Amino acid sequence: MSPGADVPAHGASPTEVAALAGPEVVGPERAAARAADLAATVPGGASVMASGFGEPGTPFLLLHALAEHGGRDLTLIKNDANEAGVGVGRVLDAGKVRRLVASHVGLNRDAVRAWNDGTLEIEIHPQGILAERIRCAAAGLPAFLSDLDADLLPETPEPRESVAWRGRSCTVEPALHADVALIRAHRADRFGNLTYRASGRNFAPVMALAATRVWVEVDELSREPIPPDQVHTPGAAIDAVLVVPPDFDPGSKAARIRRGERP
Amino acid sequence: MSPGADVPAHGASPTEVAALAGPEVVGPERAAARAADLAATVPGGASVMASGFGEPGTPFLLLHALAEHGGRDLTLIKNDANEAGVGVGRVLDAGKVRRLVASHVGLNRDAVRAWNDGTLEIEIHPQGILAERIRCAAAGLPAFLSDLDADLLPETPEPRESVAWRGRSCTVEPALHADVALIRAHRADRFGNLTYRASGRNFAPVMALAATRVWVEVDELSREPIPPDQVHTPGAAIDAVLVVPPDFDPGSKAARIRRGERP
Amino acid sequence: MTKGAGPEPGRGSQGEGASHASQARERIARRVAREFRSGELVNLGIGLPTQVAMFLPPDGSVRVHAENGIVGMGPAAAPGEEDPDLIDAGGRYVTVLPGAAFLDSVTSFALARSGKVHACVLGAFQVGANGDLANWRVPGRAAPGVGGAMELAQKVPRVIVASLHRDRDGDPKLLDRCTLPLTARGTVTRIVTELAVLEPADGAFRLLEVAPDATVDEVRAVTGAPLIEDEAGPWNAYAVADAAAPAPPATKGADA
Amino acid sequence: MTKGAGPEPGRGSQGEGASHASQARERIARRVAREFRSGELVNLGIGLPTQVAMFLPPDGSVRVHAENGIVGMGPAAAPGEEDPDLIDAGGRYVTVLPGAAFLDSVTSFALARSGKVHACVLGAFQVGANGDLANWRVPGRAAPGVGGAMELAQKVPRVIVASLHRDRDGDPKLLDRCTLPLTARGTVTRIVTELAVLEPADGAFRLLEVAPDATVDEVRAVTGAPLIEDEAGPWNAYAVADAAAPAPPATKGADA
Repeated sequence: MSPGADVPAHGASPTEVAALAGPEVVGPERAAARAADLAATVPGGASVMASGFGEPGTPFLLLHALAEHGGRDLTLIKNDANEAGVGVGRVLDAGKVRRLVASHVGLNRDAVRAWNDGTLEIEIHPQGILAERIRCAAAGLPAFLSDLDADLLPETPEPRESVAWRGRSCTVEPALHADVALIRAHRADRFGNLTYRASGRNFAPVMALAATRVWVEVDELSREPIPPDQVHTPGAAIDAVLVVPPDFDPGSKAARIRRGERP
Repeated sequence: MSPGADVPAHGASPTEVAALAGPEVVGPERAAARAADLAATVPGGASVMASGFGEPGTPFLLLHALAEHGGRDLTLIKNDANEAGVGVGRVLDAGKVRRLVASHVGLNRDAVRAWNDGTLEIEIHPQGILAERIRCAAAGLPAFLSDLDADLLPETPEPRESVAWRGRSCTVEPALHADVALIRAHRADRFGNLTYRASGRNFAPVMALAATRVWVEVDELSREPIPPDQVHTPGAAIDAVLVVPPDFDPGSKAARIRRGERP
Repeated sequence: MTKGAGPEPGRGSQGEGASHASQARERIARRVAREFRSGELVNLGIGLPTQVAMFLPPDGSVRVHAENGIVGMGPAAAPGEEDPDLIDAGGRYVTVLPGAAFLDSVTSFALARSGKVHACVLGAFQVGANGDLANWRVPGRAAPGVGGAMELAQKVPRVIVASLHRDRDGDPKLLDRCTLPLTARGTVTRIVTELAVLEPADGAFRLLEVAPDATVDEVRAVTGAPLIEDEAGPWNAYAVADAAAPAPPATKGADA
Repeated sequence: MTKGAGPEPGRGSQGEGASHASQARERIARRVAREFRSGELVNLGIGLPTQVAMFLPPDGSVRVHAENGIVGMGPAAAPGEEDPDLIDAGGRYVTVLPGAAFLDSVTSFALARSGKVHACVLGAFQVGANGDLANWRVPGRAAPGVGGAMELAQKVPRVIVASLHRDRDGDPKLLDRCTLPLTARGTVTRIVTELAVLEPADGAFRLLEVAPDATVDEVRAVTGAPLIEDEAGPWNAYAVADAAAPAPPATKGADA
């Protein structure tokens, strides 16, 4: 066949196959209820990672369900703390987070205050190191070496480990795995294959492979399978797909933009 | 704007911008000559990595130019040795390779023979470790830890390094960088953004970020920029794009298929 | 079938034993195909393990992973239908099923190492009763390299060996301890041969199933380690999939 | 302009000094924009460095990298044109230029750490004459985290500081040694303030350019380390780009 064409799929109809091989797929009318049920299975003390850099890529539906129905004493891993009261902020407000692992929380005044008050433990990593630690878990590797200046790194609750290697001092950065990953994608097909949009991609592709259970919320469900060359995250990693109801309003700037208001 | 739409580009015309910001782009009529010129700049003793798993993704035009015009005593890094006389096989036949770094060379009888005769040094790594070592260079990190059983790993010319970490023995797998990367992609735009096709993707995305100079050969040049969500490798990493002439025949099975013959 | 043991996986077969070996392999492939549940992702090694794909459920519910960057691989491409960019890890021209995804090599091995590939099927030179596997190198012979075998054999949760019961010299492949260089230590979870289904059990092989035309005595005679026989059942007794898999989804593509 | 030093980058300005500070910042942004050649990939930090984008060549020939996964970022989105999925690292709604690519976070930092991002522009609390940079934490104040600053400041080949010459208390930011916690040691390659362009030179700052309305004496008076003055030239003398950059490509998007 022509090497320029899309690779055609062989055999059975996509819908039949997906029903057997794909993840649970929940439409917009049942998504909120199912998010609540899923969140209720997150036990106290669990580790949860959430995608997103600021708002884009943040799984608001799943985070708000976690705030309401999840266990307590969570270790929550997300690049930032969103803003006060939304996303990660909502989970913090619900008092369910023992430790937040992030690179920067400056846009959430509540998080900064709780940190300074000592009511919230925050573990800060340089952003690229945080991303690589999650990727390291995604790749099934134990750790990587970083040559960022060990003397300058933010202090962490557990001291960092160093090794001398080839004449330089490196920190050993261990894989960061979670019990559950909450992911936001733009589009899913019934096989759980995902694509992201614009700067909403950020941490999702690595988190999708770095957790025991992986739930994704999406803007759209594609009837047809996503062309295999265009898949950003393979559905093999995904346990549940929830289609976000169009009227879901987490109080985000994105929701305001979608309503035609100023962000 | 609607979050479902492709992200539209702002401002100037793509062609004008690409001419200033993009890599060198060479059409099919000049590609072979330019490949020869580029290969002639590869000095003796250089390290060169080439994409491909078997034939798909192998940059035959660039490898054959390297065989003819490149320096000697090369360290050549590729998953496999292709088959005798084509691709990597051509460079081996030209006597330009001091060491081949690969995961498997069984399909190239000449490579196996030269290895057994002691005329070719071959360094074997498990395939995923080889890929991760290249990625480690792409990520600008010094090394990673592997928990593959150190006692079982293929012997390497330089002994592997081990560290004890958290009660287990890990090997330290250093970043694998090269002076030049030769990449095959399916499509490029004038900014050097790339997409791969089917199983031709394999090692190319990591190699494209792991070398000082990166040259890519493609089936097609896209007049329009590749939509930014669909780019597999950003053009910022690419130094030159060569469009492979449709009649170029490296003696590959792919060329026979394209001619309608049996592979 | 138990007499002239066939060649090793991937070597092709010759002469009189060919049809016996070919039948043996088909039996093994059919039985291995019943080790998987719907929705599981399975890596199939080169050679005999590749044949397992032909006997997976035609509905595509068991997903096949190829280390060179495919999730959702389908049967071999029909002659004349080959796509030059689409091969499996053994170099065969293949197809993809609906819902497939192409990956780069690091992501492909990320799936394999992080547990997202649920099981792999590998050939074997030898298997130890301690779960050790030797399948990549024979001292004194040209060693073409290890490819992806170590990651798969060491890191995938279920490692299923698909192999003839004896090697080309008629010697047992299932031994107290492997004598050849190892690919992985203690990771084999199940072994399917033309005679039996077994699992390593701490210095012995637990016999789970005996093939229809074989006896426990026959299996014992060609196995190089003690057998634990008290849980043995008939063929398919321990199969995970409910029903034997029918013919491949599209015969035109299944030219293997 | 040299009297009431403006606020630190990213804090906004108030009262009488506002227009001075605003002019100072624009001068800095315009001058920094001339540090880059066509085809280079440049990361712009939060605050004042963000303004540099407005003065890059309108032909898009200098590519902007945003750590949250953009290569080829364009100006800010016009009001009413915001895309909720498209922000820069500072949270502004932005646009992309032709030829842009979106990346995940690990690939974005891979570019930054492996030398594919040629230069970065960062704000500063303090810069040492040894090239040290302090820009992320002040002991005793709420520290919001380091974000991507350490990777950028430590690993990108050219680190350009864009900052007012003095802090909000009127104290010099350019010092023998930084007293605040460091972001990077010895990596700053150039400093652009409203008064001067300088580079760290082993315990002193080499003065490269003096602003049109400033004198060497003025610069010396507000710099907390020795100056090397014998290579000083007029404003833009050491600019890499041939011509001052004209207005931004599309004014409707440049609401910053």
